[in-house]
Amino acid sequence: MDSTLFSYLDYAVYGTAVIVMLIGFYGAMVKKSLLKIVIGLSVIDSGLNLLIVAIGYYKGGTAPIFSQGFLENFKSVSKMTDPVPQALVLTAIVIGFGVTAVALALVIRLYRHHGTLNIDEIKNLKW
Amino acid sequence: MNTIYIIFLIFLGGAVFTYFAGKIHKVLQDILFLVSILVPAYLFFANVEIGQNVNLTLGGISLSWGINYFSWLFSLIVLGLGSLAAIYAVGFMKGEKRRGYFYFNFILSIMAMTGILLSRDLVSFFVFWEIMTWSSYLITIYNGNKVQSIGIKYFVFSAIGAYAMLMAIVMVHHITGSFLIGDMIHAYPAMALSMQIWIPIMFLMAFGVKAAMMPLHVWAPGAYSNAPMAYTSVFSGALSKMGIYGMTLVLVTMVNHIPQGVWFREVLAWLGGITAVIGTLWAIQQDDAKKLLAYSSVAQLGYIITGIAIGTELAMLAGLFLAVMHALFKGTLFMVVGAIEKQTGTSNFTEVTGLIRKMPWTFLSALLAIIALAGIPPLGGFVGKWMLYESLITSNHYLLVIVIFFASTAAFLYCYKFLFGFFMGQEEKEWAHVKEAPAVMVLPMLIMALFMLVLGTFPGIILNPINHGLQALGYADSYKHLWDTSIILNSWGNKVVLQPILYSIAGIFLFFIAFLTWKGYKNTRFISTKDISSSGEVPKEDENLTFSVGFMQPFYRAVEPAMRRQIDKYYNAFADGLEATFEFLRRIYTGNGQTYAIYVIVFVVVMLLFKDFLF
Amino acid sequence: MVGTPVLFIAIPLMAAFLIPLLGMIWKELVRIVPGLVLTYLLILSINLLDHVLAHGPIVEVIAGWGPPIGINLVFSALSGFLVVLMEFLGLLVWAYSYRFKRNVDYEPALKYFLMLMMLITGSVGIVLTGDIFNMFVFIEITSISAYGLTAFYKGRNSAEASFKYVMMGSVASTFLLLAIMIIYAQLGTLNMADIANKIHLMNPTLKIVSYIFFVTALGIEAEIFPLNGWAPDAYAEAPGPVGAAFAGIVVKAAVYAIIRYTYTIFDLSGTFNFLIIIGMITLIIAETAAIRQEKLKRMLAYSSIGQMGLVMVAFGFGTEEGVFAALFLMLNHAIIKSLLFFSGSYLTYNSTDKKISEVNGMSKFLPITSLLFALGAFAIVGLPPFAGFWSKLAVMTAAADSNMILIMALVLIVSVVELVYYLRVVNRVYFYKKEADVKPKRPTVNALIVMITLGAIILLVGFYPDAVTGLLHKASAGLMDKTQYIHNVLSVR
Amino acid sequence: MEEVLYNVLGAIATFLVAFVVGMTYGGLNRKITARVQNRKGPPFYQNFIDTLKLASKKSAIHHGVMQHFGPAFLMVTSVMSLLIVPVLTHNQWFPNLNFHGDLIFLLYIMVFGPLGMALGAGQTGNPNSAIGITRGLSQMVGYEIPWVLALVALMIQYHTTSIVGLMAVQAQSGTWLMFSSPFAFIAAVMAMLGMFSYSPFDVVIAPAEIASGPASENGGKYLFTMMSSGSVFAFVKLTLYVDLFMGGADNIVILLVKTFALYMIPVLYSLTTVRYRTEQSIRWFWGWPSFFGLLAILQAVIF
Amino acid sequence: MINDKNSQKIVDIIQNWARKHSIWVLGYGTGCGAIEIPPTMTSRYDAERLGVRGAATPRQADVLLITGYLTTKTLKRVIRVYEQMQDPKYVIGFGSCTINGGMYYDSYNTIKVLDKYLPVDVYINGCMPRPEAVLSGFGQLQKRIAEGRADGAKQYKENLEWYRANQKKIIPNWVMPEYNW
Repeated sequence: MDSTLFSYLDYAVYGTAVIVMLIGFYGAMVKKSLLKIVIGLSVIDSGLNLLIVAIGYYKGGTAPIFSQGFLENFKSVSKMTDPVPQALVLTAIVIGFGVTAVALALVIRLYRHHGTLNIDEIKNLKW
Repeated sequence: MNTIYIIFLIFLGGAVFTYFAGKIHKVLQDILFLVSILVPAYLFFANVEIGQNVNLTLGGISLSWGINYFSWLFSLIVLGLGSLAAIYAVGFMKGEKRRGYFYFNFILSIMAMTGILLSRDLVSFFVFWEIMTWSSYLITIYNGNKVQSIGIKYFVFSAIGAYAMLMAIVMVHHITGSFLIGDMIHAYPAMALSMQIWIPIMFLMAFGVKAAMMPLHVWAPGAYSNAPMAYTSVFSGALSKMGIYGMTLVLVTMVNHIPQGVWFREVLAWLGGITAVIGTLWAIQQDDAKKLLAYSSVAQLGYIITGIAIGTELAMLAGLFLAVMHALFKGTLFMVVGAIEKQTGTSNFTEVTGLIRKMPWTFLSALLAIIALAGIPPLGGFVGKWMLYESLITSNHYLLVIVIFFASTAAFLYCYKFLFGFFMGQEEKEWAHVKEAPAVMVLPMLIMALFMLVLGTFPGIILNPINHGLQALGYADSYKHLWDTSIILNSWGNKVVLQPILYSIAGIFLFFIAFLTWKGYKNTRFISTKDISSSGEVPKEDENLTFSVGFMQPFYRAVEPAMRRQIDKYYNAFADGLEATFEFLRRIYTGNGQTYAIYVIVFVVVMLLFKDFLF
Repeated sequence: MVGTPVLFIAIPLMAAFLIPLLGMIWKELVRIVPGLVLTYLLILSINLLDHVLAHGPIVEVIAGWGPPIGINLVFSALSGFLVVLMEFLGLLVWAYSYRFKRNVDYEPALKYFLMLMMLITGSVGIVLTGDIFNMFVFIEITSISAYGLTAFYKGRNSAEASFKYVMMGSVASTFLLLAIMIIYAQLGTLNMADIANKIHLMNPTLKIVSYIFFVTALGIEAEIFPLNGWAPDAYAEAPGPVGAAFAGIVVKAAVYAIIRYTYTIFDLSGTFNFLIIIGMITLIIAETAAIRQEKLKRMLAYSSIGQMGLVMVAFGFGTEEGVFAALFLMLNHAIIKSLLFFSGSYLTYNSTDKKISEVNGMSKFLPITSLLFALGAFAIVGLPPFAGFWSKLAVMTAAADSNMILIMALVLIVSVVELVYYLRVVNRVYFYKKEADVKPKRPTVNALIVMITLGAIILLVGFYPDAVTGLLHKASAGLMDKTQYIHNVLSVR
Repeated sequence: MEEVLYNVLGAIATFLVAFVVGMTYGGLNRKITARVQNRKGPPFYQNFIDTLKLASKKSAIHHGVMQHFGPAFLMVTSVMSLLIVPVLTHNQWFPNLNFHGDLIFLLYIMVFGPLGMALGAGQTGNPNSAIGITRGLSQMVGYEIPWVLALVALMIQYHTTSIVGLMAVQAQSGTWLMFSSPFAFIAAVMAMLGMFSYSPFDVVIAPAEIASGPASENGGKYLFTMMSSGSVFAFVKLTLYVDLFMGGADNIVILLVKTFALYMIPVLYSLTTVRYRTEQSIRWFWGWPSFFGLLAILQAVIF
Repeated sequence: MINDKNSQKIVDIIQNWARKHSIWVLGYGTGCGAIEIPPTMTSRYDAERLGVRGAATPRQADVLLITGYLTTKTLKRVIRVYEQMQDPKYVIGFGSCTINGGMYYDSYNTIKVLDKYLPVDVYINGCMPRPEAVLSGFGQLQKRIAEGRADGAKQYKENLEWYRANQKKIIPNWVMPEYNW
């Protein structure tokens, strides 16, 4: 594979992540439905996770798994992709899941009380 | 332990114990209250030596407490008037609600004032200043929700002043690295010019608020008139003097050392004069005795400010003597109003009339206090007024002297209105049951009235301590030899010899009283005030012919154009505008969660746009 | 040394998850266990702080990987002080809400105390950790429990407030993660000390961007204007003690995080001025909004926001005095605002709207609560001789020493506004006639003890500030000394 | 002791002279007024007869102790100011207390009486008295302004606040102050119109409207005291003006001539004018008289 | 010395002389006769040259001048005013109405004979009496004063019961302070 092509691809991954995030932001900031907002927030998370994983990857890296003979072959260490972002993404996904769950629970509660999912009408608390 | 600590401990402990003693027994509460005011006062005068200092460190700040001749003079006012007012308060608060609350704050404010006088460093000065403010505020709102806005106005003005002072204090600390007043005074002449000007201005703002100086006086009438009268005598008599105390210190120890100081003094003197005029004009208009006295206090404080601002030795003597006199007579007058309010339930001239025979002792003290207030010889007020005029004239403030003279002449109108409104006029059936106030209330008034009488002829009793105080501030001692012979003298050599004047007045007065009484004694009879020559008509028993509504209307019609503009209105408009702005500002919080999220994005974007500017 | 910092995270987490199990044994244990845990942690933290003050910071390595690779916890004078404060407030909140309103029942009490434990754990973790991603995790723990606590009452308003919080919290976590990732991509490390050591190697633009993202993310928790839209709603709709916990624990942790980034990690030039600017804006907007509030808790919330703005301003001076003042302010704010929330919730106990007018005349029915509320109000506006005065004096002194005269003037003017609205409420409590349909509720004994304790502390600090100033000076010196921090952390193996 | 006795005797003598002169001037006023009105008028000693009659009233009523005090206060004012004002220069029979007080003191002792009288009138309970007093006090505030302006001008010009000092100035320079400080003199004289409260400034005692105002409940000995006091006080005021502006008087004839000449100013002015309302008179005093007072101060500052 | 009878006589002479030449008149001008008072006082007749002068209030007055009829309504006021005056005091009945009712002799509403209610020292006859008559009346009064015969007040005091009885006949609701000289 051509290296320049790969670097384009690299940018493409970053770009995709950013675009996904922007879509998420659009959903969260512009859409009036509570559900769409929650979905937007999740999409932001997904984009972000994609970005993080992309940061940790580099060309030709192997999976960062410790195996037998790891210490003897020092080269293999440098060929591994960075494990830390992956670990972080795992955590972030879990947290994002939790937050989404809470948000959805609240959406249910709000719908029960207000009878609507339009965020513009849920403005009891202001000023 | 040092006496100063003991004094503060008694004050503090006394305040707390008095507050809770009401749960046990009312008399115990009274006794505790008196003990916790009188014992520290006694200890102060008996055991605290002038010039002695105690130092302590609190929160990493070194504090210093002590007393010099100048603050000792003011402690006479605070603790003297405070003790008398405390005795009076016991009578006044009998049967009132929230006694513990009142006593607690009373003691605390006396403590705070004592503390201010003892403070030799700015932090404890400020601390005591604020304690004084809030304790007096709490007493101001004693009467419930109808005085809420008045109390808040008082507190807001005090806070603005106090915060200005706080700014000055920390700026001084920045420059000198110390909070001690002495260090500030030493460092002051070497400061930058802007500091030399701003620091006194900010201090004077704080003191000007407490001293009810125009244009910071608008809180005073309401606060003075709505606090319980037992406290107002301290409030107007002693607490306002703390402003005078601070003002004097700032003017003498700081401002006088720079060439621009003369402007400070001129401006202050004029502000004092205008305050006097405004206070007087409004006092004349009032139908409520408390309001009248409150405005009158503002006016009297104006004279004092003028005297202090002029700053010659005679003027300082005049200002400080007037301060003492004001404490005496205004203390007495507020007590009089309190006694009347206690006995009749109202303090309105249009309702109460003809109490002179019901409350003769109260009337006597009111009469003497009013004569002193009006500055008429032979009472003490005259000495102060005389010195003030002479100092103004000899220091070439010829227009200011007219302003002051106008104010004090117009003061006769409200002086008379006060006496007439309560004591003169027809005796009404409605007030037939009114009795003289209890002795515990009358006695403090009479004691103070006696002081005023004595000070009118022997002002040396107070002028000597004032002289000591002024020497402590670095004044020369050119008048000292006079006090023993009770002569007052101006710097052109003109004088008033007080003793022969007192004797002449007393002699003439007694002679003509004797003549009027003795001549045709058998055929002179007393008739009721209903038996007046009103075109043959006999007023009915329940009919009140006393002229009390619109009392000084002719004068008011003459000065009305000047009174249409009130500073108060401007302040109110400003406050309303502020609140409207705030109401508008808080609409940023729209209540829509999405909007808030957009704010976040906007915040980030703005930060990113301005990042080169910010970082 | 009787324990290690990791216990502050391990024990409460364990307790939090054990609570439901213990509740099966004896229902009362649900309420008792958190108290025991918090008491233990408080004692532990005090002991540790004592040790730290004598012997220098403790840096604990977790899971055997030393810095900069593994996660480490730093218990310095500053974080120790905050931990003690948080554990103490947590204990008070626990004691106060022992049988508070819905907590009388088993099910709500279980949720409540579980989430409270999580909240405290998260906040303590934020303060203790030396790793930025770990901090992110703790922030999320705190946030999620805070969402839950906000929505604790089943009314529609609490759900609304909570949802707003969730929205902003999600956005915050996004930015936080982005910032962490930028730093990691640039420097390849997540350890704070290590980052601080290498920060000069970073691309300057990305450094600024990551800082902005950090501040945005943390600013949402720290209630910086305009990121604080959730705060008044959440404070107003969460149970009263939770409001105290937010003001005293969560916000403090977030502010700690911000100042840690600002002082230790980043070496940007304009950060201090930036803090002053956002602090001032926050202060002014919040206090002006507070004066027009009709609901007591919203007013307290705005006041809280304003105080945090002032803390930001004080940190923005960038001097040791400034830090000292800010820490003092944080301490006072934690104590006093908690007292205000505690007493305020009893003043408006049975009301649904929490209108300010409903506290009218409460002093007749709740004398001690009213007195303590008044004490708190007087203290928070900085009237001597109460605690608030000393911090205000410290702030002013620090400002003067930094020649920030305009800032001083603005802060003081805003203080006057603050004064006005607190006095209005106090006047209502004492001098207005009670509204007919308001039913006062006497505070329970535990609540009363909690409030009196706080009142006593206010008086103690007011009359004897030396009780805390020594500690605060040490903490502020520790924050100022960046190289020592780096050295302490990185030298541990 | 002897000195005191001497002083007292001198004071009594001065008082008698002042009483006689004041009464006579009052009578002459009535006579002149009558002649101007084309009447014969009462004899010039009519005031003596009136006071004698009042003193010989057999019975009297009072409404309380202040009604005794009021006239006594008035007398204190008259006699005290008489003692302060130097009546004749270089005359051992009128030594007085004039070294014991100065102009400011005099200004204050001069309002002592009106206030005391106001109290006495107040206690009678007659609304007319109180109305009269409010008018009187208001009017006093009016005329005090030009009067004090004039006095302050004199004081700052000649650097003394004592009457004796001002007389010494005139003796030294040989010029009366009414010539060397003309504006002060004009202002002071205009203020004097108010002080005498003759028409147009007699709204205070308007007999038909408010039944002679403050005096409405006083008859017999009280009215006698008040009238005597008024006469003495008129003399004091005239003497003061003579001392301040016309160089004082060496003997009684010159004093009488000068005072009478001065006295004619308010008397004649009153004949040509009608009554002002209170606020009108106050505004009048704050108009031209005060302007002249300010001119006087300007003159004093410049020269 | 003062109690000495002769010196008392001298004092009386001086005092009466003073009283004679200083007559302060309180005109009770309800009747039509009041119109004659201004000419008496002003330039043409100038009563002031005799020492006659208006008084503002009864406290200061010497003479109560009742100009014309008194109605049952005004009588009470007149009595009140008279009793408020201070000794020595005199009453002048002015015009025919005060003597016998004059043209109102048959009115149900007027007082016919003033002497029954107040002690009149001098009557001035006429309907109306001209100012000359008024001056002559004052002259008569002065004469009586100088001779010490103007003692209406004394009679009133001595015969108070009789006067009161007459007065109370006219005035049904008698609410007045006691006359207790």
